[in-house]
Amino acid sequence: MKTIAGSNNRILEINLSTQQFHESAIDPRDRELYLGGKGLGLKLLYDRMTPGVDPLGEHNMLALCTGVLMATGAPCSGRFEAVTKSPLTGIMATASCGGPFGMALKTSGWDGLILTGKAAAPTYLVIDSQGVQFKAADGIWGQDTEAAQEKLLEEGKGAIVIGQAGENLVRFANIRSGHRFLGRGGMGAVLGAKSLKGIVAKGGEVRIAPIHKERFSKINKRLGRSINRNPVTSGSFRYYGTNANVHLSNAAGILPVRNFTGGSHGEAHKVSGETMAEQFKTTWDTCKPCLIKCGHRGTINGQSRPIPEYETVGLLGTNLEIFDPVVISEWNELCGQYGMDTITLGGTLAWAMEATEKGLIQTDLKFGSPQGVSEMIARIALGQGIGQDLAMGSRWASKKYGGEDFAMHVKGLELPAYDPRGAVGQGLAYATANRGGCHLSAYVLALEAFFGMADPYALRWKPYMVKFFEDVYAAVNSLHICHFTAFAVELEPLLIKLSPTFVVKILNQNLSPLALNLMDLSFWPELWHAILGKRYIPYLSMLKFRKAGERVHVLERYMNTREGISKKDDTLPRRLLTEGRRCDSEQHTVPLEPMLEKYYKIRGYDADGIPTPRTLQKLGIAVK
Amino acid sequence: MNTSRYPEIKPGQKWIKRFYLAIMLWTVGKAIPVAAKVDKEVKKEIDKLPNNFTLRLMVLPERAFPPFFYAKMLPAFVADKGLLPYGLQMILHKDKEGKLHYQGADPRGKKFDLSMAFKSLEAAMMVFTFRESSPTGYAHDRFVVEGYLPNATIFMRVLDIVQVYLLPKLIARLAVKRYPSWSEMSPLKKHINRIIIYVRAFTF
Amino acid sequence: MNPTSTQTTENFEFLFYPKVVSGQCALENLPTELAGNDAQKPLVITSQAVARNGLTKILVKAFYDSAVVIGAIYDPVLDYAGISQAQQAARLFSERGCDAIIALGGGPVVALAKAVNVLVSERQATLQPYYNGTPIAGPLKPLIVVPSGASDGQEAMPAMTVDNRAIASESLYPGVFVLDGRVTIGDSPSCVAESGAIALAQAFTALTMEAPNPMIDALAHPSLDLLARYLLPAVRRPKDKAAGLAVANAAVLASAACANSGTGSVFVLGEALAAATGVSLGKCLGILLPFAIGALRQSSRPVRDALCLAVAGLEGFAAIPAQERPNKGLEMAAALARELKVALPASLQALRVQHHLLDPVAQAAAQKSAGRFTAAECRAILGRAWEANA
Amino acid sequence: MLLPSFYDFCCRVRTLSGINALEQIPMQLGRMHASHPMIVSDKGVGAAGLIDKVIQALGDGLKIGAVYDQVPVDSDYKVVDDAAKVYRRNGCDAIIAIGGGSVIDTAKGVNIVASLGGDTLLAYEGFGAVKHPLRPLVVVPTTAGTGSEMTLVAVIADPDRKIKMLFPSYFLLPDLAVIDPRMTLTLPDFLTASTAMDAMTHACEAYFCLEKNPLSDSFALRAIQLISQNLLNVVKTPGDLHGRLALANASAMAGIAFSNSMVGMVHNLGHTVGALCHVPHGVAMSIFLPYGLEYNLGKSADVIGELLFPLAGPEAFHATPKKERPAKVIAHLRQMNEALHAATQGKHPRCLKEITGRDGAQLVPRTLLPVIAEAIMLDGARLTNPEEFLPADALPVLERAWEGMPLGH
Repeated sequence: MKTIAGSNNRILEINLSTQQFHESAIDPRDRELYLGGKGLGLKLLYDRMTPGVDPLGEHNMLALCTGVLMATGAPCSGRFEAVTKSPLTGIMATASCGGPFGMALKTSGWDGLILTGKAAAPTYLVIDSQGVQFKAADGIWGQDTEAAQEKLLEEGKGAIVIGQAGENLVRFANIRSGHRFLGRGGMGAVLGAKSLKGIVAKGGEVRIAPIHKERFSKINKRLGRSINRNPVTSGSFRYYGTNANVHLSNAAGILPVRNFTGGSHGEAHKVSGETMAEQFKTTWDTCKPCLIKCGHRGTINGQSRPIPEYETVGLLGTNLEIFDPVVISEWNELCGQYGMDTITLGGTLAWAMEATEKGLIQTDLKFGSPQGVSEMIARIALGQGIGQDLAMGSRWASKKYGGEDFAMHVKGLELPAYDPRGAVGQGLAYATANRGGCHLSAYVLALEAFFGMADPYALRWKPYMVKFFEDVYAAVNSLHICHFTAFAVELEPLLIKLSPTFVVKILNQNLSPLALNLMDLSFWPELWHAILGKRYIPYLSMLKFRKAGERVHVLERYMNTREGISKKDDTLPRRLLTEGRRCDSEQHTVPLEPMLEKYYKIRGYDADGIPTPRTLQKLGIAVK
Repeated sequence: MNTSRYPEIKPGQKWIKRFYLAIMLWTVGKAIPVAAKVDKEVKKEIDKLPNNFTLRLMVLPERAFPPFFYAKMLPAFVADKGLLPYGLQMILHKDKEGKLHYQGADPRGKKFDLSMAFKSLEAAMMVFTFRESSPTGYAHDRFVVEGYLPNATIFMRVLDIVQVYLLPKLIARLAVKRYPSWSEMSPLKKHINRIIIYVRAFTF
Repeated sequence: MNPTSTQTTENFEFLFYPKVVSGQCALENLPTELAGNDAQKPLVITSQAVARNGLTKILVKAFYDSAVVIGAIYDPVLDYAGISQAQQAARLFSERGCDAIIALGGGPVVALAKAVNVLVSERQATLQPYYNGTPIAGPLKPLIVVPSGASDGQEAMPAMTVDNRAIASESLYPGVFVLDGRVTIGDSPSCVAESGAIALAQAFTALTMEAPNPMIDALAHPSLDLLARYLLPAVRRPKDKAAGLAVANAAVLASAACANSGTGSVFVLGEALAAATGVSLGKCLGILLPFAIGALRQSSRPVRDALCLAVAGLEGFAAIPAQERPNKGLEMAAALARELKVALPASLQALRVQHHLLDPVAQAAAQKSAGRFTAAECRAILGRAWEANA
Repeated sequence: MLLPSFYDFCCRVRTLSGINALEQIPMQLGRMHASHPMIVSDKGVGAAGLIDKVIQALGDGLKIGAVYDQVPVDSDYKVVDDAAKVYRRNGCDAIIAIGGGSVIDTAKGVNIVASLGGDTLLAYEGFGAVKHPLRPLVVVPTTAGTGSEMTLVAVIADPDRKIKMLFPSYFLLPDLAVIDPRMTLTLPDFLTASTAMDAMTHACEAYFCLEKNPLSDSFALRAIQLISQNLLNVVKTPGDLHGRLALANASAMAGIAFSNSMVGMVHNLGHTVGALCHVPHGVAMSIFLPYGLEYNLGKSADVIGELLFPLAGPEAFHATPKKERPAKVIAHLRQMNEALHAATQGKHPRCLKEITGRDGAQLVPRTLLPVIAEAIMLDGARLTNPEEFLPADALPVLERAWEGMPLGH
């Protein structure tokens, strides 16, 4: 089998309208500046797409990109990135997934592919090292994700598929690969609009080998060790999954309850990872390769089902005041079959429940009762009755029916299951996250609410912290490696490990840059350099790596501003700005304005939140 | 929502302005009866009013502050200045013989044939700091008239003349529509009357 | 103005309900106005922005030396009037035993105040019955509006937009407008320009409606006249009290005139655009107005001299030859609208409105206009506004 | 149109105007949840057959509760109480007033007692006594002049105390003013002339007196224009419905204007001669108006000059240099009076001495002028005149007005 050293730098460009494809190479300079994965995907679309196109029109493009680490055996590296213009938010959306498709694509000899155009009839693609075959999907069109995927996998090692939700253009339909999902931003609808049911990659045609083998394996081992040492990655997440956060959030008062009016709830323990682990006898079911193993399955009512993730539990559970793990996992399964994002769905359902309560719409949904929820999920996926409106997401629905002040979304993307009124830094992160209400853009709340490494209410250095993590995670998504390695990479190095928490906390409040620089991020850039056989200069290369992250983030921001995003959109749901939580006697709200102004300054945006030409030029982004 | 975030607000008092107005009202109140004696114009106007006639000039709202039973304890010389207890008032009474008396600021047990009330402290300030002449004030609805309107016009005419006496020309110009010319009031007479009015108003 | 023969052939109806109190220490009239409506304890509803500018303090000062107690100042309103805040305010109202409502601010604040008024006067928990078409019985509690610099043109209308849904009813007229230079100052040039644009659009609509109505003209005339004089200075210096007060006056009159004349094409189009893009109505109208006027000039629709008289003033109007007046009026109105460019983006493109939205917007507008104009016309206006060439 | 330092404006009267406006009353009343109105009017109106016209126009849309047509020329509170009793006895729920100033004022009074309870109007004397919405009040003016359908004050006499009681309250504004030319169709030419000039005076004084504001100006301008464009035609061809309607609209708009910006010395003099010599209001107005303008030239010449625009039309306005405009305005008005005098075969007097009662005797003997001059002090309109106005100033004005000579300076 052919072996490729480093990365094969081939991009497959597919036009569905003309059923033609051609190959293009990745410019080495882009590889330097944008690393791969998310960064590269954005750059490719930035070069090819004009602003203002209809996300569901044929001119919208969808890029699927793997990173340099893929298929090298680096820990938790089995992830690929999808980039497109989202039908839910109308701006750029990026999503990351740990399904087998990435590996298959890469081992078919492609670093990524770009979809454009619109197929005349339902189609699916088969990809191998030679290129693409366009096949009629009549047989599988209309089937749910599981069945469709089974069918496709007969022709390759990894596939992505959409379910009925995607076909019916549900604005938050997602794409499935294995048991993992390209969750957010409604990418399923984009495929649906292109009447593309799925893509299967043959895989196993080429082998990828790092250029500096021994250095690579050395770092690999070290990283592996620290992952196994870290209490989160080798403890709570490994045994209870992300669900382990339920307890932490509940304690910190940032667990969404009753459409973000609560903050914590007495029954929360019923749906925590710990409870589920022993109630459902969970086993592992993860991305490959992975060391953390946060994904779990369990036997629920006699049948084996995936255990819902924390976000799912938070938004389909506590946020609807439902504390029954069984129904939550049922709905989770349902969403998986239809191919819908559980976060957006949960947020939209919560809105629907409150809107019903306030007499804005008539449904039989009610907080705290599972009655009619699964029916509503079906109606949304299949676009029946009011389901059609809810299928557009809470922003659209609240525009039509009212209740915008309790539609919990940012830029149209519903908030995940952390209430920023207990961690104001996260509030800023939500407001400035490029794709909308997203916690993975900068996971500041871990420091604020979980590890006690920063005061949740101190404003002074929050903008800096948010910028720091935005840059880092943008870079991480471009490698591409799992976010959760961050726990190990950031917290295991000696300096930070030895310095007591309260010191870090004090530092973070008064001189955050110092505190954050205690975190030595060198693992990630070292892996990348080793694979591509580049010379690694301690610290400087790490700064370069962070710089690349900044570049990726600002590029995405710039692309969004071309779609009309500006300061007016960098805000939070009005509820978070005006109302206190029930659990909080001081009735904290998020003081966004001051943080935002400071953030723009250090980001190099102008007062309206648009990146200044100078900033772009400094980062080597060509102004268009 | 905890309602304590939105407290109830009891508006306070603008003491200095109250004090200023009290002094003004008191001065005018003392001056008018005297003017009625010395100036034939004023006398002529006053005569048009029916006998046994009580009128007042006041600032809304009419309310006891502090409440009456405290007010009773206050010495008369405070009460009469209209400083505290009964809001700001100036009460004039024309007795059976047609003589005019200043009756302080205590409205209790009196029945008013005519009362002119400024809508608010600021409205009164507009007029009594001569930013608005009394006709302009009337046109701008700064005060409301209760009773027979012609009497009110008479009283306002009287006010105009008295202002001319009390104030230096520079200010009086602002207070009246047309400053009396030679024909209407010779400067000599004016100054003499002015002195008399001042002396008698502030002595007894 | 036209010869009377055409002015009075058809029947007309006219109502300018609210009382207007404007000028020096107008705020101090509030206690009297309340007393005149037999109210002693108002609930003040206002927005965070207004509170931040310290206007609530000025309002409280105005109640000094009066018998009035302020039940509460409810100030978390942002840029949106929704039922949840209405319910909270209604709760305050009844807990404190208030008997009147003062809305300090414009747009959503007034809408919210109206909603609260309906909730407390009609003893309802939600507005659902009215969405379903139940008429508001009325009469409601006294509602006094103290406009700030920002207006959305609905203040003086017998309607409210709560949760993006319009409810219309005679009883939704505010009783009194109290305009005071201390309050009507604008936040920023753009905010003044936006409310100016809205007022401009409304006054223009009223003065160019087909069925002539001397009283509506008489109402819209001072509005446009004031705008022509004061709008630009107010935009240049938002803190200028005199100019701000004049623009606020114009806004109230325009809104009242619009309540009589009905919303015009440009207004419907602007609303549709704002709804689709999330850009504020003022910005949309500011951009659209010149092009809408341009479209009207090309169409053969007759335009009355009233427009010209209002924007040119007596002297100017008299100086223009009779037959040129209608056209000149449109010209000057368009010029006035174009002057707003100093504070507003020049084109929809500059505003980065996504091009693929224009068609749906045009359709939505045409549909809402109930056949008064076609999607094609709207699309043409939008197209020109997008590239900004008149 | 500059913004004054302070103004307030209110005319919350729904105005219905048109050739067949009357027919819409039932619908409008239904809107106000009223179905059972009482008609208040006076004998004259009844004699002219206007009441029947209205009732006929109402059709069977709604049932008339009662018809009270006993309102005298200057009505007092006894009449009001009496009418209120009728209202109650017949269980009415609204009032339709058909007539001129006195009828409308009475109707307002009746509405107070009928809506707020009690059995006499005296209970509600004084400022701010009426602070609650009243029952629907519909007003159908039958003289295109007084404009009292737009005023918020009810003036009602108290014969015992020999005073006029004022009831000012925004709740006294009628809910509906119906302007239908059929109501003024039968007006004889000289009355048409004087009432129209009354409206003209309202508008002019509203335009130059102290409380002028942009709104009142705008209404005044349009009123003046309508009158100057239509009056002569209507006097010459009384049957001209459109002209009648125009005048009626003008009178309403003048009413809106002057009820929000006070009137001045013209009304001051008018009221006084009216009270002392029973000179018809309109007549007095048309005579004193030029003098009022002339007298105030000193303080507000520019404003008066602007009146030329609506009076003589934009072209003439443009043709006249700014300085000469005020004189032109006054001349124009004088000449208008002349024209009316001619058109009414001298029934429309041009000066005080021409005013004669039914018996043909002079109503204003020259000897009375000094008394009148003194009496002007009793009227409130004095205060809102831009220029100070005292008996000493009034006498020359009166004498000139008696002779019919211009004032001159």
